[in-house]
Amino acid sequence: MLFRNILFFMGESWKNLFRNGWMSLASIGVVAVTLFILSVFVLINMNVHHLTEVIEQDVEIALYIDEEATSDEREQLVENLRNHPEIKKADFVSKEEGLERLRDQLGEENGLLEGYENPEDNPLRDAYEISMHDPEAVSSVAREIETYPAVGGVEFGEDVVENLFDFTGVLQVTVMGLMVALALTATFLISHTIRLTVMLRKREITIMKYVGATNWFIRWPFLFEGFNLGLLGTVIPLVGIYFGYESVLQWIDANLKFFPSLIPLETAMGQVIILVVPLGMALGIIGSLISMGRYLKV
Amino acid sequence: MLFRNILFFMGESWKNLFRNGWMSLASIGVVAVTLFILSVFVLINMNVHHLTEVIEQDVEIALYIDEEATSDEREQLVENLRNHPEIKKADFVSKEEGLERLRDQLGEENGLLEGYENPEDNPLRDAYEISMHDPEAVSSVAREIETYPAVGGVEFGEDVVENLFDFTGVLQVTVMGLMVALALTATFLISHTIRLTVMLRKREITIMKYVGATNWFIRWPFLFEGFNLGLLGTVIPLVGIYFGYESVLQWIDANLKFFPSLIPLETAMGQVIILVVPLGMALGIIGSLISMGRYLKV
Amino acid sequence: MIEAVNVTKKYNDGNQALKKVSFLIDRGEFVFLVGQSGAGKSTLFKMIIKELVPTSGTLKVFGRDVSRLRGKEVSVLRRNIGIVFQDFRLLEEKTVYDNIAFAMRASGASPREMRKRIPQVLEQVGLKKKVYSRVNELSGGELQRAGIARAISNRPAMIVADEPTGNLDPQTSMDIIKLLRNINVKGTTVLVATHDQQIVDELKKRVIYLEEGRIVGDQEKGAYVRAL
Amino acid sequence: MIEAVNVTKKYNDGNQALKKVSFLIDRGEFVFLVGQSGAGKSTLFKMIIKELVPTSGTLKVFGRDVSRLRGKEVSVLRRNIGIVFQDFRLLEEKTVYDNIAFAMRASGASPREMRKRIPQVLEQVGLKKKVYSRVNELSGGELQRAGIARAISNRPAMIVADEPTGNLDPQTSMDIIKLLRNINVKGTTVLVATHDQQIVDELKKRVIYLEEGRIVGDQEKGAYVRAL
Ligand SMILES: Nc1ncnc2c1ncn2[C@@H]1O[C@H](COP(=O)(O)OP(=O)(O)OP(=O)(O)O)[C@@H](O)[C@H]1O
Ligand SMILES: Nc1ncnc2c1ncn2[C@@H]1O[C@H](COP(=O)(O)OP(=O)(O)OP(=O)(O)O)[C@@H](O)[C@H]1O
Ligand SMILES: [Mg+2]
Ligand SMILES: [Mg+2]
Repeated sequence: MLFRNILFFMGESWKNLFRNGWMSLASIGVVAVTLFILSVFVLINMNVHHLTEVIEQDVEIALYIDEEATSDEREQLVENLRNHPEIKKADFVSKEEGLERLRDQLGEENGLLEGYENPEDNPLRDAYEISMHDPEAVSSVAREIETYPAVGGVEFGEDVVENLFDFTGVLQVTVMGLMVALALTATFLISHTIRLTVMLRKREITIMKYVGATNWFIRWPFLFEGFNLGLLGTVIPLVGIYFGYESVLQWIDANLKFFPSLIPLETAMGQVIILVVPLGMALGIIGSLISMGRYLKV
Repeated sequence: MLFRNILFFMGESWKNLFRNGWMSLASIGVVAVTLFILSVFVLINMNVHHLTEVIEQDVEIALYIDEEATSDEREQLVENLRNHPEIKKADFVSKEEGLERLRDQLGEENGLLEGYENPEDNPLRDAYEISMHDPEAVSSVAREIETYPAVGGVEFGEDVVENLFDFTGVLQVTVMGLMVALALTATFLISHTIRLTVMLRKREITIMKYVGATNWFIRWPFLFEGFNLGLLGTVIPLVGIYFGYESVLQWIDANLKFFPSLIPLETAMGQVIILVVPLGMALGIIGSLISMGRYLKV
Repeated sequence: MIEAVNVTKKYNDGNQALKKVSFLIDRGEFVFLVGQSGAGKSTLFKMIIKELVPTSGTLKVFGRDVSRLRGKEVSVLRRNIGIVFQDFRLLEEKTVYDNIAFAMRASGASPREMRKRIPQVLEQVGLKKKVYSRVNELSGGELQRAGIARAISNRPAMIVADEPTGNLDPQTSMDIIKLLRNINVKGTTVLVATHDQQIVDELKKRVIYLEEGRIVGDQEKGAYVRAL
Repeated sequence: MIEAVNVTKKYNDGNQALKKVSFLIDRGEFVFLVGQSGAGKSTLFKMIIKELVPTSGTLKVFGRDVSRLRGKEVSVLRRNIGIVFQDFRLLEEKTVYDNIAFAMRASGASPREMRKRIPQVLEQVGLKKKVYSRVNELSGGELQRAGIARAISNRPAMIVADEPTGNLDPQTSMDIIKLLRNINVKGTTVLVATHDQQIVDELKKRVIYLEEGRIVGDQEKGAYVRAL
C-alpha cells in the first residue's frame, strides 16, 4: 500500500463520514449508546462485586466470653481461634471498648447509658470479632466455636447474610448475560450500519471495479470508516460515564451516609477505558470486514 | 383511501420486507434486542420491587418476654402492642413453639437439642414477632418497645436492613434511567432503519412522484413497513422472555431454597406483553413518520 | 396546452439555462424541440412537470401556472403528462411489466385496467417479448422503449419525450416516432426533444430551435437544420 | 488485441445474446460495431472487460483469455481499457473533475498526473466549462462527454465506447468521433458501437455488423448500411 494511498483512504473515510452527515451520526450514536450501556453495566458489575466484598468483610461473628471463664480457659480459647483454619482474624474487644463504641453509636441519646460509668456496672461482656477467609462458612464456624470452652454466646446475621449472597449471585449472572448480549448487539449494529453504507455506495464500488481498482483499494476506506465510527462512538460514553459516575459518587456521599463507599472515579474510569476504547475500535473494524465481503468480488 | 389500495400497500410492505431480506432482518433484530433488554429490565425492576416488599414484610422485631414478668405486666404489654400506631401485627410465639421451630430449622443436627425435651428445661423465652406498617420505622419502634414493662429483650437486623433499603433504592433509580435510555434508543434505531429503507428506495420514490403519485400513496407502504417491523420485533423478545423467565424461576426453585419467590410467570408475561407489544408497534410507526418527512416533498 | 411567457431559469450555480423563452403550443400539436447539447431542452421539460420552477416568467400548462400548483395539484398535472425521460428512470430490479404497473397504479389505475393496457402498449413499442424481463436485463434501446411504453400507458393528454431515440437504430427510431405521430393523430399533444436529424426531416412537423437558452427559430413543417 | 473464437453468451433466462461470434481486431484498428437494438453489442463489450464471461468459446484480450483472469489480473485488464458506458456510470454527487480523478486514482495514477491530465481531457471533449459542475447538473450530452473524458484519461491501450454519441447533436457527435479517430491515429485501438449512420458513413472505417447475436458482415471502409 502506497503512503499517498493511506492518506487518501483516511481522507476519503473522513469525507464520507461528513458527507453522510446524519447517517454517520446515527452509527456513532448507536455505538455510543451500546458502549454506554455496556459501561454502565460494567460499573454496576464492578461495584456489586466491590460491595459484595465489603459486605462480606463486614460479616463477622461476635463471640462473647463467658463471664465466669477462667484465664486458663480464655488462653485456650485464644489458642483455638488462632489455630482454626477458617478464621482469618480474631480481634479482642474488651467490654470497656464495647461500651465506648455503644456510646459513640448512640450519640446524643447516650443518656440511656447513664449509671454505667462505673466499670463495675458495665453490662457488656468481653468479646472477639472474628472474620473468616471464606465468608460463606460463617454459620458452620459459628456453630463450631459456640462449643469451645469460655464461650458465653455467638452472634451473626444468619438468614439475611445467606440471602444477600444468593441475591448478588443472581444479579451478577444476569448482568453478565446482559453484557454479552450487548456486546453482540454492538457488533451487529456496527456491521449493519457499515453494510448499509456499503450498499449506499454500491454504485461507487461498481464503477471503481470497472475502471480497474483492486479489491483492497476499494476496501481500505471502508475499514477506516468503521474504525472511525467505532472510535468516535467511544467518546460520548466515556465523557458521559465520567460525569455521570462522578455525580453518582457525590450523591451517595451526600445522601447515603451508611452506604459503603463505591469504587473511586479514577479506578473505575481506568477499567472502563481499557474495556470501551479497544472494543469500539475492534467492533468498528470487524463490522466493516463483515459487511464488505459480499460486495467486492471482481 | 381505496380498499384495493390498502391491500396493495400491505402487500407492498410485506414484499419489501422480504425483498430487503437481511436488511429487514437487521431492523427486526435491532427492535427485538432493544425490546428484549427492555423486558429484562422491566422484569428485574418488577422483581426488585417485589423482593423489596417481601423483604420488608420479613423485617420484624422479635420481642422476648422477661421470664420474671407477672401476668399483669404481660397483659399490659399486649395492650401496648395492640395500641401502638406503627405496629401492624404482633404474633405470640410461645417458648415451646420456638423450640419446635428451632428443631425444624436444625433438621438432622437436632442432637444439639438433646436434653431439652423436658418443658422445664426449655432454654428459650416466650416472644412476640412484630411487623410494622412502615418497615422503615423498625429501629425507632424497637427502641421504644424495649422500654415497655415485661420486655426482656428486643432484636432486629439493624444495619443490614437499612443498607438493603438504600441499595435497592439506588438500583431502582439506575434501572429506571437505563429503561428510559433504552426506550429512546429503540425509537432512534427504528427511525434510523426506516430512514435507510427510504433512502434505498429514493429512486422508487422519485419515480413515483414524477408519474403523479400523491404523497400519501407513497407514504402508506412505509408506514405499514414500520408497523410490521415493530410488530415482528416484539415476537422474539416475548418468546425469549417466556422461556428465559420460566427457566430462571425453575432454577431458583431448584437451587436457592431460601430465596423469596419471584413474580409468577403469568403475571410477569402479562406485564411484559402490555408494555412491549404496543411499544413495538408505536415505535415502528413513529420511526416511519420521522424518517419519511424529508423525502416526500413533491 | 403550454404557454410560456419570458420563462427564465437560472440554476443555483449561476448557470442560466433558459433566457426569456416564450412560445405557445396548442392542443393536438406535434412539436420537435432541437438544439445543441446543453441548449436547455431538458430544463424546459423539467419545468413543464414542475420538477423545477422558472426563476422568472410564467409557464402555464393545461391553462394553469405551474409555479402556483400545490401538493395534490402537482400529482394531477403529472398524471396528465406522459413523460419519457432522457435517463429512462426505470426501476432496475423490477420487470418491464411491474415498472409500467407501478406507474399506472401510482397514478390511480385499477388492476384490471393495468392487465388490459400493459400488453397493449408493449406491443405498440415492440417490446412484447420482454414483458417479464427485469429492467437491468434490457439493452439500451429496449430501455428506451420501456420508458416510452410507460409514458403512453395511462393515455395522457400530452406526451413529453426527451431524446426518445438516442439509443435506437434508425429503423426502430422511425417506428417509435411514427407511433408517437399516430398517438398525436388521435388528439394527444406531443413534444419531442431530439438530436435525430433523420426523423425531424422526415416528419415535417413544427420545430422550435433552442440555442444557448434562447429560442432562435420556430418553424411549421421545419427541418433539423433551421431554414434561414 | 481482441480475438474472439465461437463466443456464445446465454443469459440465465435462456436468452442467447451472442451466437458463435468470431472475429479478430488488431492493434491500432478503428472498428464500428453496428446492429439493431438488442443485437448483442453491449453484451460483447461487457465480456471484453470481464463484466460477463462467455458461456462457450474463447475471448482473448491483449493475448489473454479473459475467462481465466483472476483478481488483480482483472484490475490490470480494465486499467488498460478505456470504457465509455452506454449508461454513463458516473457518480452523480461528485463533480466532473472528481469523477475523473476518482477513476484515475482507482487505476493507480498519482495526484500530480491527475492535476495535469484532467484539464487536458476535458478540453479535448469540450467540457472545460463544466470542470467543477456536479454530474447531476449536466445535460445528457455533457454526461456523455464526461464519460468519454474519463475513458481516455489514463491513456489506455484500447478504447471501447458503447453508443458514445446517443445524446449528442450531430455537430458534437462528429467532434467526439474525430477525437476518437485522432487518438486512434496515435496508436490506440478503438471499438465503437453506434446507431449513428452519419458518423459511420463519414469515417469509412472497418464495420462489423451484428444481427440477433450473429456476425452477418465485416467490411473494411464500410458504411452503416451493409453493402451486399
Ligand atoms: N441542476 C443543474 N444545476 C446547474 N446547471 C444545470 C443543472 N441542470 C442542467 N444544468 C445546465 O444547464 C444547461 C442546460 O441543460 P439541459 O439539460 O437543459 O440541456 P439539454 O438541452 O437537455 O442538453 P442535452 O441535449 O445534452 O441533453 C447545461 O449547460 C447544463 O449543464
Ligand atoms: N442481464 C441480462 N439478462 C438477460 N437478458 C439480457 C441481459 N442483458 C441483456 N439481455 C438481452 O440480450 C440481448 C442483447 O442485449 P445487448 O444489451 O447486448 O443489446 P445491444 O446490441 O447493446 O442493444 P442496444 O443497441 O439497444 O443497446 C437483448 O435482447 C437483451 O434483452
Ligand atoms: Mg437533455
Ligand atoms: Mg447496448
